[in-house]
Amino acid sequence: MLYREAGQFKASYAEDQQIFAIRQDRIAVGALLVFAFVVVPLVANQYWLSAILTPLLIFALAAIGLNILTGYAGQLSLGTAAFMAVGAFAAYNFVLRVPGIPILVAFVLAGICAALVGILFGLPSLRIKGFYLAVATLAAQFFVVWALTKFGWFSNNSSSGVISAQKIEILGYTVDTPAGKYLFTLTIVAVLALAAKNLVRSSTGRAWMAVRDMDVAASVIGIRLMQTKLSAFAISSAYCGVAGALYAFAYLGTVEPEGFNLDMSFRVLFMVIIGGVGSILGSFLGAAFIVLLPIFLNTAAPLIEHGLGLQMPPGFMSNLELIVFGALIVFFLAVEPHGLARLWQIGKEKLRLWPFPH
Amino acid sequence: MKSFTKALLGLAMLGAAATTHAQNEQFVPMVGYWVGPYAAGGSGIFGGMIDYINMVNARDGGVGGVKLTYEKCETEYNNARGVECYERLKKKGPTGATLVHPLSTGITYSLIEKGTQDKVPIVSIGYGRTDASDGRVFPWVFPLLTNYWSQNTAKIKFIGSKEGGMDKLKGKKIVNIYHDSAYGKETIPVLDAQAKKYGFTVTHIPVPHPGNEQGAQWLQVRQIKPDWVILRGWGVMNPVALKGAAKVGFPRDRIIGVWWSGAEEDTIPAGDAAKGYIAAGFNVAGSNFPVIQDIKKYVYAKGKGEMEDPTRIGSIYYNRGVVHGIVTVEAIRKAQEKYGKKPLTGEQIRWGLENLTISEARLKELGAAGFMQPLKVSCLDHEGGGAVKFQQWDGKEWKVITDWITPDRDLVRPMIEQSAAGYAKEKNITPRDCSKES
Amino acid sequence: MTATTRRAGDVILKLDNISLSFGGVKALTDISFDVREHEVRAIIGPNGAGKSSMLNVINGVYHPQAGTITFRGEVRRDMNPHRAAASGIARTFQNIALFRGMSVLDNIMTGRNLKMKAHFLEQAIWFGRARREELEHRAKVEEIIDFLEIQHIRKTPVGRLPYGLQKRVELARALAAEPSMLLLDEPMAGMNVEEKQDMCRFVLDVNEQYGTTIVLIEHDMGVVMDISDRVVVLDYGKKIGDGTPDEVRSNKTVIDAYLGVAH
Amino acid sequence: MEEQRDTFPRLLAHHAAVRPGHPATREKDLGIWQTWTWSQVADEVRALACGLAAEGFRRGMHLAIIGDNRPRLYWSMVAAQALGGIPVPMYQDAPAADFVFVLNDAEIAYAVVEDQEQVDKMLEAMPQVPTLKHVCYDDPRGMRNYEGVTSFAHLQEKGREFDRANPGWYEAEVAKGRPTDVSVMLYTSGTTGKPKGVCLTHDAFIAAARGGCSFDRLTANDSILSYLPMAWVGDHLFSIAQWLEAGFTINCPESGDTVMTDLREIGPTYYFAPPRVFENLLTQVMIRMEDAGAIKRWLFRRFMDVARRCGAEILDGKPVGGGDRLLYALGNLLVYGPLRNVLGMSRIRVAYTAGAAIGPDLFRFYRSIGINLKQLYGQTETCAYVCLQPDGDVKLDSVGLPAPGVEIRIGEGGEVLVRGRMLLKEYYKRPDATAESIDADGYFHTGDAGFLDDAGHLKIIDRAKDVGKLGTGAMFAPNYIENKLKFFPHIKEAVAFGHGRDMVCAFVNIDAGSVGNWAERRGLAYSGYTDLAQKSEVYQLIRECVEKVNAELATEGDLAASQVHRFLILHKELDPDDDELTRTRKVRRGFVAEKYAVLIDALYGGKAVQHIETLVRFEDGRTNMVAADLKIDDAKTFPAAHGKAA
Amino acid sequence: MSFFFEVLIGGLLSGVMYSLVALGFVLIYKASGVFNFAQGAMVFFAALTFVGFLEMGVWFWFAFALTLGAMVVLGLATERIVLRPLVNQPQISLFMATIGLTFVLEGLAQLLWGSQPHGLDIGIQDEPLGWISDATGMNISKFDLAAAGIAAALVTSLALFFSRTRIGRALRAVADDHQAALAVGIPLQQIWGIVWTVAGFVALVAGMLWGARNGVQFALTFLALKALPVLILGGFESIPGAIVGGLIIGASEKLAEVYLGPYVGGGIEGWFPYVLALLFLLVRPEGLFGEKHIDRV
Repeated sequence: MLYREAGQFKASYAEDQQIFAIRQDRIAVGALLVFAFVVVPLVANQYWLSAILTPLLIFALAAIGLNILTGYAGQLSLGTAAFMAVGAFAAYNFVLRVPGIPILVAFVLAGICAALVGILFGLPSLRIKGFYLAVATLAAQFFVVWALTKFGWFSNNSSSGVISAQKIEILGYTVDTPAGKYLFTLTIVAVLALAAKNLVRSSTGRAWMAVRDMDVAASVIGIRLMQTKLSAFAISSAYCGVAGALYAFAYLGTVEPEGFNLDMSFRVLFMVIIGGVGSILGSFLGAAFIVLLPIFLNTAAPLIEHGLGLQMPPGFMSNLELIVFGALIVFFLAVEPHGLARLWQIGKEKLRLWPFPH
Repeated sequence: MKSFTKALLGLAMLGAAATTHAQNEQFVPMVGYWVGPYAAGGSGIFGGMIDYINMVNARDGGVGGVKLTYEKCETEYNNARGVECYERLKKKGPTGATLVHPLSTGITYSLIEKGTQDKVPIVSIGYGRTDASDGRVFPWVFPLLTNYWSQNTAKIKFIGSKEGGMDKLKGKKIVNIYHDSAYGKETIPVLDAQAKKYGFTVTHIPVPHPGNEQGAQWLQVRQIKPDWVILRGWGVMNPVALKGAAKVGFPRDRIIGVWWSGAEEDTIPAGDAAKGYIAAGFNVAGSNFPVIQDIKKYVYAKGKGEMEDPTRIGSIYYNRGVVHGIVTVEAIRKAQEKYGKKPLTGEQIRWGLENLTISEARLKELGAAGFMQPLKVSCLDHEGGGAVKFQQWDGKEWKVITDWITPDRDLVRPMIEQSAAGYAKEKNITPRDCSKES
Repeated sequence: MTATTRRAGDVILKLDNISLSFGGVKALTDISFDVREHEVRAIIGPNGAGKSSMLNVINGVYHPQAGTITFRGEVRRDMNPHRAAASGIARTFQNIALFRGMSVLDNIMTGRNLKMKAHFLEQAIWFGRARREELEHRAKVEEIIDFLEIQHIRKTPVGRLPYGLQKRVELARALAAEPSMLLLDEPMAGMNVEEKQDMCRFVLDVNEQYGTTIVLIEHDMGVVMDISDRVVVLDYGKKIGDGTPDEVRSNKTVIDAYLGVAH
Repeated sequence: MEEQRDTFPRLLAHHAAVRPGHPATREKDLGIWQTWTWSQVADEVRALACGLAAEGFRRGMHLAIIGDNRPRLYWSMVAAQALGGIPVPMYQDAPAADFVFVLNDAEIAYAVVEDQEQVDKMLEAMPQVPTLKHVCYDDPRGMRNYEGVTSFAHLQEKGREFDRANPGWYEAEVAKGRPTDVSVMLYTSGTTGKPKGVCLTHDAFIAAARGGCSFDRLTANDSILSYLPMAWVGDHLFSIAQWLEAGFTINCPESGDTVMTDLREIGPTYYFAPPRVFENLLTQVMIRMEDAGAIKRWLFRRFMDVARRCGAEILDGKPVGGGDRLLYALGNLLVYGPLRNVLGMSRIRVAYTAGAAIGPDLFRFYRSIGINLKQLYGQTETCAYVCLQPDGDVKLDSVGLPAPGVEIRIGEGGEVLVRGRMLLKEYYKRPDATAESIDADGYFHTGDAGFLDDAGHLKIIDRAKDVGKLGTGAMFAPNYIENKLKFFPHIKEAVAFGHGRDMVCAFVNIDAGSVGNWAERRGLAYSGYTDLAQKSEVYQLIRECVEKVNAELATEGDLAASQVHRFLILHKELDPDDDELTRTRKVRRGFVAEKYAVLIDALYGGKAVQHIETLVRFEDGRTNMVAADLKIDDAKTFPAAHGKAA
Repeated sequence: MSFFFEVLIGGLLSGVMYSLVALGFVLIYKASGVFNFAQGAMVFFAALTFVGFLEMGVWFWFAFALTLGAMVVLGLATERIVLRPLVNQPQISLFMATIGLTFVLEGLAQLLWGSQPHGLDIGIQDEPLGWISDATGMNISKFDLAAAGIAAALVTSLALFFSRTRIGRALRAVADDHQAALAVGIPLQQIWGIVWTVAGFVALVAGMLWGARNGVQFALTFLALKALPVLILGGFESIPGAIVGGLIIGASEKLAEVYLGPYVGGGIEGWFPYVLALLFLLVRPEGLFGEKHIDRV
């Protein structure tokens, strides 16, 4: 309805291959960026910035990472949190052990470390597929957490295994306010999301999708399966690694290996599935859904309790929350197995065709 | 239908709820967990704390006339959700959050800097960051009553007493069965130091999370044939350990658990295998204390109360919650002495905590003599006690078998100060000079 | 469609005594034949004759237990798919093997992946060589789209296309690699008369316009006899005939084994 | 010295000098809109002209141009003109045999065609066209093995060489051109007889273009979609004459199948379509809306009511109440705007229709949703330029005011006579016909019956020769009735009979899409067009339409007698391939009457069923016999009521 | 050496316990291609319900029957509410749905029965068999032996069920080819209902045994994670694979912990089975008893 596309024609391939090919989309995205970069830091309170938006962005980044691997390259992984842990601990150690290292360099190196670990655990993908591979990635999940706990070096021999992330310093400026951390996260996530979008729309991304959709055909047209699968593992893990580093540095401040547990891996996987497999946008939508839903339920619970004038047994609301969360996931999968991104897509198509139904 | 509409209205006013608090109230956030693997602990402890607070409200009309309010927030024992809960609740009430009991070491760590920045005291009783006992470096963190290192030295003391003196420890074999996590590993250095000091040998055997299977570990124990086993367990690991011990025939009365291994929830599932098992605790079980009776009288008799299963009242976890409640209320009371009987800010409560003294006499007044140890917090010492009692499971309930056993402060305190100094260096914190604190 | 003179040249692919078996089941037995440059070479035979296996051997999906493959003078024991693709052999599949999650355009673009040199970091920032490559190859791909007359479905996900068009897209993907040799596995299977005519026209156009050597498997004898220069006949994994359509048509063994039965 | 802008090649040079970087021509090709600026177009034309010259094309020769709307074909026209030659565009969908007459008549030696298909036709025609020697093709696809034909690229290459060898030659040729030279020869489709070549001069076309541009304030910033046959005078006016006059951008669609998509992409500001296209669009809108959800349908109905009430008035700038204005604005946001957008008409400033009468409801529909649709009136012989409807003064039943520079007179029998610079020079090699159509006063006889109303607007009733009389002596204007019938989305084509008879009867062609959709929704199974056409439910549906028309006619004075008493639904679609329609899809009434005489007899003979066998010709030339038993139905008629005069 | 055997036997016996859980996965995967992550939660739910009834004073076998009934209802409801709407969705969606189901079951179980752990006594003591200890010095738990016996009985009866009954044969048909099964008139949804019921029964047995062994508490849900490497090793579709895989995993992880653990600091049981399974997969990607798939192009 709001889309008025008549007259928006493409006179070159560069125009045709833009990420946002419709002018209205470009305007909307521009407005969204301005909103996120300018309005939100000015308007949002500390709770929103540090407890909701920052983790949301970080999880979106992790979801993009997993989406690259699972959504684009078709390799199911249950070890996302492990790669995040690698990133978090690597960034911590780089800053700790390399004096004067710029934080962004440490983040890049953290991403590379995660990528290397990703490649290592991606090796089985050359032989095995599907659930077998998924369960194999669980090995990464358990092994990494075990190793980080077991070897004190990783946590600088912290007695409790918990590491305190160092201050974020960029060009002498210390990022320590919620708004600052939010902007720091937002910038990294925005840049990496754009890079991911660029990757998936170029030959690398097409190779991933080709391998996902039909690996024999992919190899026959000259795509190297090993290189493609491992590159997906590497880049996916690097994204997760940077997300993990952000999780430690810009969000919690302190992390422990156990924090990066299977539950977290599942949560990121949920984000991908609910958001939309094979969609960068979906990663954001999914992250928003999974981050906000429990908070919403948790906030709504006492209000419902008061509103209904009921005295619920303790723990009732917590359990109910869990049930509702699980049920909503099942519901979503049943109603829109292709995720929120598909819903968005359908909605957009409808608006583009409005008033016609098709 | 009407109530449904009301609920919807309530939903629509999300966030606006804060304004509904009356002015003369002191807000205590309940950042806890009622689901998941550790729900037994969370529900018990928060049950006790909330019941105590409700009892104080009902019996005394609050603290100094200020009514205590609270709101529960589910963390699922998850750091991220814990931080979200903290952020959500820290500004609630007329003066913001009084203090926070994160009831999770991970969340405690995540909140240390946030609490310091937001001026909200973080109170971790029997968990959390051990070196935060050094109040000079951690002014806002209160690992009250006892910490893992302290209790561990107390355990060795206990073993020593059982063996007939600390000198008899020489040549003894102790196995430390621990949950293979940061939590479980935390006491390894202390044990090693003590082993060196007293000349016993210690073998550390990890049990991977969650600890459903310990066949291999107990077979190792059997092979080592230790004199004592220290159990540093968590959740399901505890009953399985006791069963494992039974399976290899290791006597249960030679197993000494930490307080997270010493609740009814840890022994009951093990059935008969738990009989004779000893655990340390900074609070005891039992419902005969006047304070518990008051809770029954003022709360449960009116049809309220947090415990669905009233048999859990007086259990270890429940009573631990009551201890949390007592500490919270007493800190508020102390702060009111200085700042007046009105809702107080976190900063004022911090002063109350730092100057908190709960003497034997006060405990008696509170109806909690013998229920918990006396407490004296100072700027230098945010632990304030450090003693534990040992209790033995007789197959039905925990029986106290010792008085308060104090820790080996000479060993622990330097370790704490060293660790805290390291933190101060890393974070560029100048420790306070406690002699200048009022 | 008038038959025009083709520039059938030298032998570029020679298969000698190829044998292939799966766990004891013989798929191909001692097969030899050759393919000349620029010709249309058909492989025919009843179901299960080993035709697809033959193509799979040529482009390295299967590895023969015996025999040699000589491609452009280079003698090999076997190929692998990537090397085959790199040396200019493209193919389509009997059962459509398109990338179902991608659009027609992206499917065809994957055909050019081998020719893209940009590093993934360049692609991530979409700058310089990566961007230039994308646009240049897009232009190439558009020519193929135009050639095969699939402009109208350019941005459609392939999964939504009817069968005939999917076949055409698969051909486009193979062509995108600018192969010197094209292996077509039953390109006209399951098509109606009109679609078959179109496909025949495209195959011949490809052969004429680009000089591409074509090896094709086809069931429709009419089609085979019309468009191919030489025909190899397989039966139960063995070669039973080889020659021009006319020769094959009059070959007694072939008639008995194959043409005799109604097809 | 003031630059002369009196021939098309000079106009081209003018734009190349004034706006060299402005897009002149776009073509959807290889997925994007390939764009040529004015200076590029000038270069291309130059190379082409020189190439033609090098091949021996000389002043006064005719250049056949056959194909879809391709930039290079448009450029060839100007290239031919630059050399003083005369382009002769032809309808590209005609079979080879149809070309023979025109090729011979115009003594074509050179032809520029689009692709292999057209080349094949040329080669097929060659043996019967001795003059035809040179064929040049645009699209090299499939042309590898053709001999004796030249590719466009090759021709231009040759031209560039020639140009280098003969500097100044091109300019000199352009300079030799005179405004009075014939700039193009367009063959009239002719509803009767053989086609006639209409010779139109630069001056005539430029006058028409200039008048139109000033009338509608067309500038270089406008853009149009060139998708109508190049041989049709309208396309020549818009895509050549006005293009070169105003300097705007013409956009050539990718193919005939993608016109709608391309229209939507380009979003032209200036648009022309015959009524049929508008009709089809509206039919599609209605069909697609029927599949929409209840809310959308309700919105659509609700706001279309608003638009019907006040949309056209708002467009015309007439006073409308505030409430309605508000509703209309809301409707514009929710319905009309999106609708214009999906139709590709968001940016349209001026849209024209002509060629056949357009139903008033149809016309009003477009105007009411904010599309400035207007009618124009003209013929090949007048450069399609006689009357235009001015903005803000659009009368639905008229074709507008005489265009600038055009004089109109109503002649004998109501025939419309016109005079002005835009008139043809002559019919090629047909002095007899020329003399017949242009009278001594210089007026051209249009052959249409019409009258000027009080405000000076011209109203056309019908072809003068088609206006007949019923046996009762009452006036009978078949087109008028047919157009009324055709306004129903279910009716694609209608042919009314009645001249010299007692009552009016009609053939109806149902619209396969619309009626098919209707049938599907009712679960009515059918096996094909013929089957569907003969369903009694469909007859019922059509009868309702006919009766509605009858009710209207009953109120229209003299035409009340023209109510349709009986009708039948034809078993096949009327088709240009079967000569039943002209290439511009006008009914060849006489031919149809002759071909289906048996049906007409049945109609008037009172039969209820009639068997008929018809020969159907397919595109590829094959033929097939279709036999059917056609039902004949009676429609209710109404007593004449004196409402308004027709 | 006897210590080695003790570890080995202990490992094999706990492996049987893993197999019990893995069996539930296999049943459902075989019949419906669903990788049911909720199996662990079902074990928890079953055990908690059972012990809940017991603690209400219900007679043992009656409580068993009641719980079985509850599991049947649960299985049918799952088939109806979760799987049926998701039919024809990609496997990963179904897998995700079962994770969602896990949350629901966890919440529901704790909502109904509370969150505290319970002891469960099924009358078999988890103690060493005296005569073996006396004879060999090895401690073999009575309970583990009994559990192994029950597991063996269960597998045997399932095998009989599959091969001898009409429903069992139908199940096999479904497992082999959904379309074919439909074509011969086997009502797929009914079959799935039965499979989920049987899986519920297996979950109950596993829950009782594990509950008696470790106490009935939330940690039972983690059993699913122990079962996964067993599945990889044995193949998702093979009942014998689940048994053999369980034995291999149980034995090797114990041996690894005892003999390998000390070198790397111990606690390797958490990931060792996975790595073992992974290494195994690299050699044999379809698992021990899985079917080999040849890609046909």
